Parts: sequence; C-alpha cells; structure tokens
Amino acid sequence: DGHSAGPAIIYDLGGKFDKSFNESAFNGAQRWAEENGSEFAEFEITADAQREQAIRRFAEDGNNPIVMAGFSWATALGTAAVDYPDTKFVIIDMVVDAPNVRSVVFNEHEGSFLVGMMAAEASETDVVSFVGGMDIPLIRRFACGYAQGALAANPDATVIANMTGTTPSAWNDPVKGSELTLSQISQGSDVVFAAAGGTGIGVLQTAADEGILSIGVDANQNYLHPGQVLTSMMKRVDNAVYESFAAGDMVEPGFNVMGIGNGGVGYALDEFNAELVSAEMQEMVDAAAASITAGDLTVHDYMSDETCPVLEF
Amino acid sequence: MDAMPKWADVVLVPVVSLLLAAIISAIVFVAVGQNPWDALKLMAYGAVGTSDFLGYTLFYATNFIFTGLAVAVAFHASLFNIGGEGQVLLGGLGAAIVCLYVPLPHWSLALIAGATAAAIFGALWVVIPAYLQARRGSHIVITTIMFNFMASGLLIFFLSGPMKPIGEMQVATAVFPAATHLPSLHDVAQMFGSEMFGRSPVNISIFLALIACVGVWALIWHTRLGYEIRSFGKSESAAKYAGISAVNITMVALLISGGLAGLMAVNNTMGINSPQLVDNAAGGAGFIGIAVALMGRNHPVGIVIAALLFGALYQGGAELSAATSIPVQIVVVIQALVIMFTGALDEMVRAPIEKLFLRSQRAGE
Amino acid sequence: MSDIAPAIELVGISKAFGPVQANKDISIRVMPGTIHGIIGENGAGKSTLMSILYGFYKADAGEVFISGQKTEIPDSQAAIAAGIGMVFQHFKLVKNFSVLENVVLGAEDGALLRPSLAKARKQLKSLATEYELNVDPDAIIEDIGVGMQQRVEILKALYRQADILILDEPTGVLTPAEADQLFRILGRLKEEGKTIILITHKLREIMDITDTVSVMRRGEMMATVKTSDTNPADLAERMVGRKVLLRVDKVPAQPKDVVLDVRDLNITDDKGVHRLKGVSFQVRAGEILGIAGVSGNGQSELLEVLGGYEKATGEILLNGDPIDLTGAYSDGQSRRARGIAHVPEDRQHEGLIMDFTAWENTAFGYHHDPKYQRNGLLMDNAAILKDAQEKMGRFDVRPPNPLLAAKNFSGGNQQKIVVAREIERDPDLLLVGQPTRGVDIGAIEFIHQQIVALRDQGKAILLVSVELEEIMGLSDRIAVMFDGQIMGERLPDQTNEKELGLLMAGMKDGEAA
Amino acid sequence: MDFFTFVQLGDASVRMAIPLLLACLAGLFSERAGIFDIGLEGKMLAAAFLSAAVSFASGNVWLGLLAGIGISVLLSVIHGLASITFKGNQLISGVAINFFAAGLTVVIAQGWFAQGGRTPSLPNDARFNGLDFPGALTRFRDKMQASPGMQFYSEFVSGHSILVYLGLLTVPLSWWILYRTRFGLRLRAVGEAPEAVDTAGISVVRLRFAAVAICGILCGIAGAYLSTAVQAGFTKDMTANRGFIALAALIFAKWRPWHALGACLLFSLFFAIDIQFPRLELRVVWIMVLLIGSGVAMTAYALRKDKIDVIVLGGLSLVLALVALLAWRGEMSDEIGAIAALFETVRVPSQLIQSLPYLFVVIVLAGFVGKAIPPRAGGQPYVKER
Ligand SMILES: Nc1ncnc2c1ncn2[C@@H]1O[C@H](COP(=O)(O)OP(=O)(O)OP(=O)(O)O)[C@@H](O)[C@H]1O
Ligand SMILES: Nc1ncnc2c1ncn2[C@@H]1O[C@H](COP(=O)(O)OP(=O)(O)OP(=O)(O)O)[C@@H](O)[C@H]1O
Ligand SMILES: [Mg+2]
Ligand SMILES: [Mg+2]
Repeated sequence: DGHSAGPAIIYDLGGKFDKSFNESAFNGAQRWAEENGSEFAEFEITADAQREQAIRRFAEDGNNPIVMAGFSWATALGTAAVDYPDTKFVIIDMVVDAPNVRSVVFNEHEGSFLVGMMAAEASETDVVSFVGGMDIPLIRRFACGYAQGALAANPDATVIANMTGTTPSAWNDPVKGSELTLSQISQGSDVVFAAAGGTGIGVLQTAADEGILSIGVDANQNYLHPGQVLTSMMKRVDNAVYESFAAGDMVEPGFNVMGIGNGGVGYALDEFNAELVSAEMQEMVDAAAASITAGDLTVHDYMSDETCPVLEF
Repeated sequence: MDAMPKWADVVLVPVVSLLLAAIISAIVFVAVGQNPWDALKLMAYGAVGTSDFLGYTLFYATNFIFTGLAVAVAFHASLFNIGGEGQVLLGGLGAAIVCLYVPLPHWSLALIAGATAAAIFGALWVVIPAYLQARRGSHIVITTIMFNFMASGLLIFFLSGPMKPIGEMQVATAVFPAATHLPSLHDVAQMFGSEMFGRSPVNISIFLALIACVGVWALIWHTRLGYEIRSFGKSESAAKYAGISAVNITMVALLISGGLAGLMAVNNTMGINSPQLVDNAAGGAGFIGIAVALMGRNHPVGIVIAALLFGALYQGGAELSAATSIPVQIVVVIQALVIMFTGALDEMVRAPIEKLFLRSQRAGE
Repeated sequence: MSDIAPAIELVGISKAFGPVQANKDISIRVMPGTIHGIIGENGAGKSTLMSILYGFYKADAGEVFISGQKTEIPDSQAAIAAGIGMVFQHFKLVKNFSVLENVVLGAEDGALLRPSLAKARKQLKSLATEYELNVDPDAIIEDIGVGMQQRVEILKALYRQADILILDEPTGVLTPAEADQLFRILGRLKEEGKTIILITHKLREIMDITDTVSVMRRGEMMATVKTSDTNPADLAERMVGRKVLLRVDKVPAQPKDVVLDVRDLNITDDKGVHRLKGVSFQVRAGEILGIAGVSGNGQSELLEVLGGYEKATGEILLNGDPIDLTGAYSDGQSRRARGIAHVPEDRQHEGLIMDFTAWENTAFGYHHDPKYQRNGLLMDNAAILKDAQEKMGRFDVRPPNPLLAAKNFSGGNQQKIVVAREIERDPDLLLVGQPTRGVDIGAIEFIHQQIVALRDQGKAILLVSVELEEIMGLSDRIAVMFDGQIMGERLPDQTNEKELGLLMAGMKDGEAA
Repeated sequence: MDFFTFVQLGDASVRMAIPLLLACLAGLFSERAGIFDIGLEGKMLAAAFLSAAVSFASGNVWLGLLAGIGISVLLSVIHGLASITFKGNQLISGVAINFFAAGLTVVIAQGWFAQGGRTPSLPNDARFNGLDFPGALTRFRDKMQASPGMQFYSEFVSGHSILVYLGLLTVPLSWWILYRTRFGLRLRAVGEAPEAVDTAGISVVRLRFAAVAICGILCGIAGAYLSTAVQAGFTKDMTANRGFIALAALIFAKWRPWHALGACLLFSLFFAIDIQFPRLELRVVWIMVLLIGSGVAMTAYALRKDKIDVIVLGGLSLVLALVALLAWRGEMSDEIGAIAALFETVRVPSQLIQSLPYLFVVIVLAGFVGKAIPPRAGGQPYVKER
C-alpha cells in the first residue's frame, strides 16, 4: 500500500546478542532509534529456511529499508528482491546485484592487519594466533590480513590460524573455541585474535583464564575481560546499519566499501585496554593505517584471488 | 473382542493426545508470557491465513509426508528408522548431483532423474544399518542415529569442498540450472489464471508425495511384499515359520523407507525458489516423520492428515516467531509434546478410554 | 479337624484381564501339612489364582486368610512374609546371575552384598544336605539345566523359610526320574509340616501324591475333593464338563510308499549344544507316525528342520528326492512348494499372526499361491477372503467371521483356523505339532478326525505331541525321542504308557522292553 | 611430537571425556535397570541451560548445579512416567525429551535473557574454575618449559574443575554400587529379569524409577559441567551430540563402569585429536592400505556367506576402493608420477575426523570388536497383565 512501516533489520543465525557482528548491527539500529525516537522492526532467524520468508514478510509489511546482516542472505535476497522493486534492501558483507539493493562490504583485511601488528608487538613469545569461525573466504580474509600485519611488525613472528568448523554452527561453538585456544597456547601463542562470532566468547574467556591477551572482533569487545583484551578489530557494522536507517527509503543502491579510510574498520582503544596499548604501539599502528588510507601500503585481500601469501589454510 | 471400537483407536485416542499436548503447550506459552489464545490465532493465521501461507504449509507438509511414509513403512516391519534425517540429506546429494552434473533439458526429466537419484541415495544410506540389523542384530536405532551424524559430515564435506562454488560463503551447492527447477503450484495455478500460493515454494512434488502415499498403501496392503513386511513386523517367529526371510524383509523394508526419505529431497532442493542443496536441508523433517507416522497410525491417509497438521504447525510457528519475541524453537517444543503424547504416553490416554468402553460394554451386556 | 485353621483359605477371589475373566468368585481351603493338587484345562485360571495368592497379581475381589488370619497380599513381599513360596510355571530367575545371587535377590540382610552372600552360601549347603537339593552356588543359571533351575527356585523358597510352597506345573519340563525325585522332596517337606499346592495336568501325579484336589474350569472352581475319594476318569469329567472319550475312532492304516525318509539328522545350536543326534526314521503314505517325548528333547527342532526354518546336517528325502537342508531352498516357502504342510506347535507365535484378521491368516505361508494373486503385482484380497470364509465354514470355526482378528478367537478356534489352512492344501506330508494343546475336548475330537481323514486319503503324517494319550490314540506307529535321539519305535497296540514312559526317560530300547 | 603434546592430548581427552563419562554412566544405570534412554542429550542440554541460568542469577555455581540436576531429574521422571508407569515406547519418549529440551531451552533463554537463546556469560565466581594443586604451574607457557614430571602434574593432574575429579570418582563409585550393594544387585536384576525381581517381592517400578533418577542426577552434572565449567554460560545445542556418543560408548563398554571410562576416554581422544591437530595429514599409501585392505577383508568375509553379504560388503568395498583411488589420483600431478603420488600426503577432512566416533560406534555395533549384549529386559516395559 506504499505506506512505510519504518526500517527493519534481520539478524543472522548467531542472534542479536552475539556480542559481535549481529550485536553490532543491532547497536547501530538502536542508536538510530534512540536518536530519532522512532521504532524499527527486527527479526532473528533460527534456520536457513526462514530467510526468504523473513525478507518477504518485512517487505510485504511495508518496511523500508530492510537491512540484513550477514553474507548468508545473498541467495534469498537475490530471489526476493526482484519482487519488491519499491523496497530498498541493504545487505552487509556480501554483494547482491539488483537495482534496489545496497551492498555494504568491509575491508576486514585492513583492520585485521592493524590488530595483527599490535598482536605481534604485544607478544612475548613471538607466536600469535587466530581462531576463525566458519571456514569461508570472508574469514580467511581476516586471517590473512592479521598474519600480514603480524609479520609486518615482527618478521620473526609465527602465526597460527585455525578455523572452528565448516558449518554455521562454527559461529556458535564456544567450547571448541576454547579448546582451539588452549591448543594454540600450547604452541606458544600469547595473543589470540578471534573472528568467530559467538565462538569468540569462548576464545576470549579462555585467553583471560590462561592469562594471555586476546583480540575481539566486529564490536568493541574490550570490556568483556578488562585488561585482558588487547584490542578489538572494529568492523563498524553499526555505522552501516545506522546510515542505512538514517537514509530511509532514500538508501542508495549499489556497491559500498567500508575501509580504514572511511571509518569502516579500525581498532578499539578505550579505558579497558589503555594499559595494554603502549604509545609506540599506537603510533606504529596509526602510521600503518595512514599509509593504507594513502594507498602506500596494500594489504593483500584473500578474497581477491583466494590465496594468502603468508598463511596456509 | 477388542476392548475398543476401531474409530476410537484411530480418531479418539490421537485427538485426546493432541488436546493434552495443546494444553501443555498453552502452559509453555503462558510461562514465556504469551497469551496462548493469541498465539493460537497467530499460528492459525500464519498457517492458512493467506494463500502464500497455505502454500508454505503445504510445502512443509510435503516434506513430512515423505518422511512420515518412510518411518511408517519401517514401522510396519517393526523397525524404527530414526535415520530419516540422514537419508534426506543423502537424497539431496543425489538430486543435486543429477541436477548439477547431468544436462537435463526439461523439468519433467529432471523430476524423474532427480527423484530416482534421491531415492537411490536415500536407500543406499540405510544399506549398512539395515545390513547390520538384519545380519548382526545391531540396533537400527543407534546405527541410524550415527548415520545421521555421518550424513551431516559427508554433506558438509561436499558442500564446503568439492561442490561449493568458488567464492561462495554459504555451505551450499550452486543454484541448479533453471531447467531442473520444478514448477511451483503457483505456476500451475497461473495456468488457470489464478495467483494462488503466491511466492510460496510449494511445488509439484506434492503430487509425487501423494503418489507415494498411494504406492505405500498398495504396497503394504495389496502386495505379497507388503504382506510379508506386516507379518514380519507383527510376529517375527510366525514369519520365520511361514518362510519369510527376516534378512530380506529387514533389508527391503529399510531400503524402501530410506528411499522414501530420500525422495523428500526433491521437494526441498529442486522445488524451492532458489533450487540448491544447503547443509541443513533436512531441517528436522526426519524426526517429525516419526510423529507424523505415529499420529497417522502408519496409514497413508492418516499420514497425510498428520503431515498437514505438522506443516501448519511449522509454518504457523515460523509466523508466530516473526510476529512475537518467541523464538521459532517453540515449534520444536510443541512437536516434542505431540510426539510424547501420541507416541510414548499413548497408553496413558488409551487405557482410561479402553476402560470406559469396557465398562459400557459390561453395562450393556 | 475343624479346630485347626486351614493354612490357606481363599474366599471369593475374582480377577479379570481386560475382557477375560480369569478367576470367578473362587474359594478354596488348604489344610496345613497336606499336598493339595489343582487341575484344570489350559487357561482355566490356575496360574492366575496362585499368582494372586503369591501377590504377583492383585485380585479384583476376594480375601485371603493365612492360618486363619485375614492377610492382605498387595505384593510378593507380603506373600513371602506370610510364609508363601512359589515356583512358577515359567521360572523367574535372572539368567546371567549365579545361583547364589538368585537365591539372595530380595532376601538380602543389609545394604551390602558380601555378608548376605556369605550367609546364603552356608544356608544353601545345609539345605542341600537336608533335602538332597545339591546345586553349585556359583554356577550361572543359563549354564545349568531346567531341572537344576527348578531346584534353585525351590531353594529360593526354602531360603525364605516358606511354610507354604506352590508349584505350578513343575513336572512339565522334567523327565520321569527327575519328577520322582521332586516328589520325594515334596514328601519330605510335607512330613516337616509344610503345606504344598501342586498345579499339574497329569492326573497320575494328582492321584500319586496329593491329599486333596481342586478342579478348575473356565475361571471357576468346580470342586474340591479328597484324592482318595476320586479317580482319574471322574477328575477328567469334572475338568471338561462332560464324559471324556479318550480313544479316537479309526480304521487300521494302509501304509504305502515311503514319503518322508529322514537319515542321520544332526543339529548343533549356536551355544554348541547337540540338539538332534543322528535321527533317522521313515513315514509312509497313509500312516501317522507319532513322536512321543518330554518336551525339549529335540521334537521341536525336528519339526523346525522339516518345516524349513532350522538348518541341519544329514539327509531328508521327500518322495525319494532330497530336500535342501542348508542352501537357498531350505526355507519354509520351498518346503510348502514341495508339498509339506505344517501345523506348528505354537499357534500363537508361529501358526498365526494374532493381530491379523482370520482371512489374512488364511493365506499365511501360502501368500505366494497363484490363486491368491490378482496379477503379477497385486494380491487378490477378495479371493483370500472368500477362501477364508469357506474354510471357516467347513471347519466350523466360531464365530465364522473372517474379519475378526485372530487374537479374538478362542484357542480351539484359532487352532481350527491353522488346521484348516494346512490340511486344505492337500499336502503330501503333514507335520503336526501339539495339535490339541489348550484346545477343548469338542475341538480335539474334530481336529483328530481331520487328521485321520487326511491319513485315509493316503497322506503321510508326522505327529509330535507331549500328550501320551494323544500319541497312543492317533498314531499308527510311535517313535520315542529322548535327548535328540530316537530311543525306539513301537506299535500302539503292542505297547503301554509305562514302556513308553521308560523310553521317554532315556532307557535304551532293550532295557525298556 | 614431544612429551608435552601427549600430556596435552591426555589432558584434553580427560576434560572432554567428563561429560561423556557422566552421561555414559547415567545411561548405564538406566539401561542396566532396563530403561533405554536416548534422551541423555536432552537432559544434559536442559541441565546445561538451567545451571547456567541459575548460576548467573544467583552468582552461586553450586545452586546452579543443583538446579541443573533438578531439571534433569524432572525430565528423567517424565521419561520414567512414560516408559515405566505408562509402559510407553522408550525410544519415542527419549526422542520427545530431546526435542523438548532443545526447543524449550532456547525459548526460555530467550524469554529470560533475550540474548538469542543463550544465557549471559557467567562471571568467574559463578563458574566451576580449575583447581590448582599445590605447586602446580598454571600457565601454558610455564608448563611448556617445565620438566616432564612437572608437565604431567601441572597439566594432566592439576588444573581441572572439581567436577572433573568428581566425575572420575563416579566410576569406582558406580562399580561399587552395582556390584557390591544390595541396590546394585537388584538394579542389575531388574534390567535382566524384572519378573524375578517382582516375585522376589521387590517393586520393579520403584527400582526403575530410582535408576532413572540416578540417570537424571548424572546427566544433570554432565550438563552443568558443560555450561559452568567448560564454558561460561549456555548456548543453543551446546551438548553437540554428546548424549548420543555417550550411548554409543555405553554399548562399546558393554554396560560396565570401568569399560565406560575407557570408552569415553577413547571417544574423547577423537575430539582431542580433532582440536589438537586441526590439520591432520596422511600419506596416500596409508590411505590405500587402510581402505583397500579393509575392503579386501570384508569381501573375503562376505564370500564365505550369502549373496546379500556379497552385495552389501562388496559394494562397500568398491566405495572404499574408489575413495582410495580418488585420493591417489588427486595427488598425481604432472610432475610427480603414479608412484611418487603414493608418498604424498593428503589432508584428512575435518568432517571425517569428527565422524570417527560415529563410525567407530557402527563398527563396534557390527560386532567386529566383540558382541555387545544389552540387558535382556532392556527397552521393554514390564507388563504383567496384558
Ligand atoms: N498376564 C495376563 N494378562 C492377560 N491375560 C492373562 C494373563 N495371564 C493369564 N491370562 C489369561 O487368563 C486366563 C487364565 O490363565 P492362567 O494362566 O491362569 O491359566 P492356567 O489355568 O494356568 O492355564 P495353563 O494350564 O495353560 O497354565 C487365560 O485366558 C489367559 O489367557
Ligand atoms: N477363564 C475364563 N473365564 C471366562 N472366560 C474365559 C476364560 N478363558 C477364556 N475365556 C473366554 O473365552 C474366549 C476364548 O478364550 P480361551 O482361548 O481361553 O478359550 P477356551 O475356553 O480355551 O476356548 P477353546 O476351548 O476354544 O480353546 C476368550 O475370548 C474369553 O472371553
Ligand atoms: Mg498356568
Ligand atoms: Mg483355550
């Protein structure tokens, strides 16, 4: 009927409060709602079968724009979007080529590069590690960027990378995350970067228990274990959602890359990790960020050719 | 004399069981702060409120007919095939291989080829459990559970490795070629100028399901094989006396069961809007089949009715969770209650009803 | 006499299992220090009554008095406390426990096992010497024979200091010698003042050792009399409700060619027990060969081999051609195709599918018969139904309703359905196992007539029965089996029950003569 | 591989074995009493949820443990009602309980905490933390440099949560109860011959309920261990099939406590290997030997049997041979010849390693590792009167 019921957001399987990717998306929506005193519709799917149904439901209810967090939405959105030409869709982390879809992707490799440098700097053992969630190109992009950063800061560093699994349940397996972390610690790692959704909770927990440093992902996770989380690789999904909501049905379709330059990715610094990040570390990282923005430094993007020069999967 | 007339066994007992399940479900709703009456209305609307919703309900019901039949055929041989889940996944693998790697010019050919492959793969997946049950007496329940896990592992291996398109993130095959996409009921309706079923994925596999129902009915009650399956299921010692081979019947009944479960893959891979095989393609349908068969008293007609009910529950539950803060897992809870009351607590419902009939009989004498 | 309270008095006991009224208003008194017999046809409710006394079932109505005291017996614990011990028809032993553990189970002294076991071991030793009840306390139940198992059951009761001992058909599984020993033990227990209730089908046992006897029929108590005041014929009459004709009318057989020729048949079961030890015999067309023996001596295995559901070594010729004993054609279907029909020993577990209707059961085993097929694919259910209706009419199955489930027919009528199915196949060879077990006298006569009529048509018949009377009455020749062997052959008019009994107990042919 | 790797493997095995072991012993008590229970998974899951939720709310992990045990026992009682009182199908009841727990934990977790079906993370003092034995090193880095003895002591012996030590203690305790007490004798008897127990004057119903309740308690501890000791909070489906693997371990253990310990350690070793060596590689030649070898063995066995054995086992052998050949072909590139390819290594798919426990169960069930005979009366309700 043309009447807009306001924006809507649909979270991915990890759920709204995964303290990570989805939560970050939620925070962006929440921020928009608080600032504008408006409401938004939201939905957490619990099975893949619900995806298309959920999109159609919101579209039919007149929600506009409809933001979906996560690459898994691509197929469903590709099918559904054509049927609702008047509705604007935003997909985060994946590209869907349709006239009414805005695709937002992040340069995770750049952000990961920065925290990789910090990890190598902070490490006493010269061994740093990475725990990925589901083994997909996107997560390999994180890992590859991280390894490049670590080696850039310390060419002697060793980077261990493990993936939790090959299914979506890998996003939500803190037990395994914890075990992987212990295994990495045994191989000498004293800084671990978790890009694993809910699984990361287990990684950070174990790192805290074992007295090594950890690095959070997506949202700022420094607060989870004050003084024990070195930093968090910020992927400003919240900003992407916020901006989409703010644009309303005027969302501009097309391809949108969020990198270091436009504040899409970065590292977190707050009262919880202030003591862990030395001035020179910060200096070094900021310099790297500047040269990435300036184009002087290119971080290899795994997804560009599905290879990583410094890491074997 | 039987203590109870047949209609009481076939209708009254399941209805009372369902009512009990509904009452407990209502309590669960209250416990999570939802008015059960509102929830029921929402679910009913979600299940059949629009022709789209109805289409989804039928889509899910199609799945459950296949798995319900699968469980029922095995049940007739007194075998508990709890491995529907895995057989569905393998059926999907079969269908996907055919659709992706065999050039099929038309959906009708794709349907035949896909269905055959799905059935064969589903049946093959139960060969080892069946063989072990028949030959070595290994309990079919445990072996098929293990095969469910292994099926999931195998499927993920294929979907995250050999069959995954480069650059894709989803654990899924590529989308099948358009020629293999089965016509949806919407397409069928459009031929008659109707917009029925809208974008819902319900498709012509539902007819395949109904044909399977007729087939199972004929098999079980009108063929020698069915006669032997039922004999074996009712009395193994008598079957032995009659010269019915326990090994053969165990194998054959389970293979048919596995094939039927595998067939479900036609619906949920080739029939959906973006036809492809995803990692959790079974979505619990293998287990729901148990409840469907139990409630349907292992008869195709009962199975169709029970499948529709579960389809409505599934779809209605999804809509309920979309409209409220209740997670879709509420469906799983209701499903559990239905299985509990119609299956395990059958005697609790049956005994008092039987007693009532017995008393009225005695009084009548 | 009236001033001594009866050891047991049951008043107005009733018990229904669903629609079956197993006990109807039964009253009975048993005086202390006596042996009291209970007889009655199968299904008369004997076991049910005793199980109620032992607290295994709960009566719907009625009262129990022990030594004059009204006693509530809600469970077996209460019965044991009241001094009652029972040896069930089907032993209630834990098969993979030792004798000692079985004896101690439920009669432990404390929460820890060790002291109980030690005490029981000592007790068993003294009981063994006292009553000649020797058993190895550490033997595992499944490794010892049924006779031994029965001893364990008796020891269990004695260990619990039972004053009243109930034995439910204790001799059914025993050889005559073992039975004699049992009765000696019972005699000694009686001397000690214990009260014994003995359920049996064997009128001779009743006459030999009981003081009083009760007769049950169809759930009701017909009479209780002093054994000395009655005789077997009188008891039999009371049991079935009319005069009993024990002889079958038949003309002498006219045996022709050998139909069945069994040569050196051997079976070793999966536990390594030698079940059949070189069995050889022949059955001719137009004769009935009866195989007598205590159950469990290989007769069942013999029927199973012939019926095609047990593998064996040796040779079997049917009309001169060998039968496949182990290969692809060693199954029941092939046997039927060769013209062997089989009325199995156990109609409820083999001959019929109790949940199937009568018409479905009519095709059972013969469901591949072309006349039951509509085409290559489908069966012709209508044809089977029609056939069933006719057969039920001819065999006077009551009610003559083929749509009724088999379980809803009485035992005798169930048996008629099976016999009709097998006899009407017009077989060359009919195997018959326990054709009248649990069947009332009217049906017995009918079934016997049918078997004789088939013989007179020139068919070969192999009859296996544990009822000596049936064997004597029906057979043209009698072979006796013991321990997997044929001990000897006799002609019915040249032998007697005593001689057969000795053969059944394992006496060699020469010794028995 | 150095010594510390072994110690770690052992340590991880023990840690992962505890929930399996507790669930396995839970199943042992239940099945020994004749009640099959495929609902172990559901009970663990429910306990994992409630113990995390209560620990979080109260800040007291012991209260959480109690709550976990409570809910697990409650589900056990429901299973008992269905299978003992109402003589229902035990398998179906178990399936229902698994579904019930899987659904309800998420629904309630969402209702209470609105965190997508999980509980909030537990603060450290609301968890079972590792107990550090006197003198034991606590950090990996220190341990790695320590002497082997110290490594063993610090890593393997010390540092587990109290539930691990309790869990290990339940093994001798279960053995003692089963074989040395009156209760144990009766419990074993009721699973073998309930009629014998009944006629001995013992209540079958009460005994079986007792067994089922013990099963509930042990499952409760297992679940609580997962969410309050291994993890700090509950997540959806966090039991991850452990209940089923425990059942399988129970069969492998032939329903005996010490064997159960062995079986659970073996199964958890598979998990430990999966984690410890995420990139397990194997020489092609070994794959060929293993797969083709077992194929030949199976075919040889089948040939001595019937047609059906030849079809099934022969077919399976062909599949195995095909997999072996594929692995070989896959390595054969232009530079290296057919022979050299045999000595290349291939990565073992993680799915295969994760499936090993299940595969192993099937092999065990096939009876090739020794026939497992379940309690005779197991799975059937005790029906006196039809
Ligand atoms: N547990 C039971 N449940 C239902 N019906 C039973 C049960 N036990 C016995 N009956 C029925 O009760 C009746 C009496 O059986 P009971 O076992 O007491 O007979 P019986 O005189 O001991 O016979 P038999 O000589 O064969 O041992 C029969 O019709 C039988 O089928
Ligand atoms: N003890 C009994 N008291 C009352 N009715 C009985 C009893 N036993 C059997 N019946 C009834 O008779 C029917 C036949 O059961 P059962 O096989 O025990 O009969 P039966 O008397 O032995 O008959 P038949 O002589 O044909 O074997 C049952 O349906 C039941 O209703
Ligand atoms: Mg009896
Ligand atoms: Mg009878």
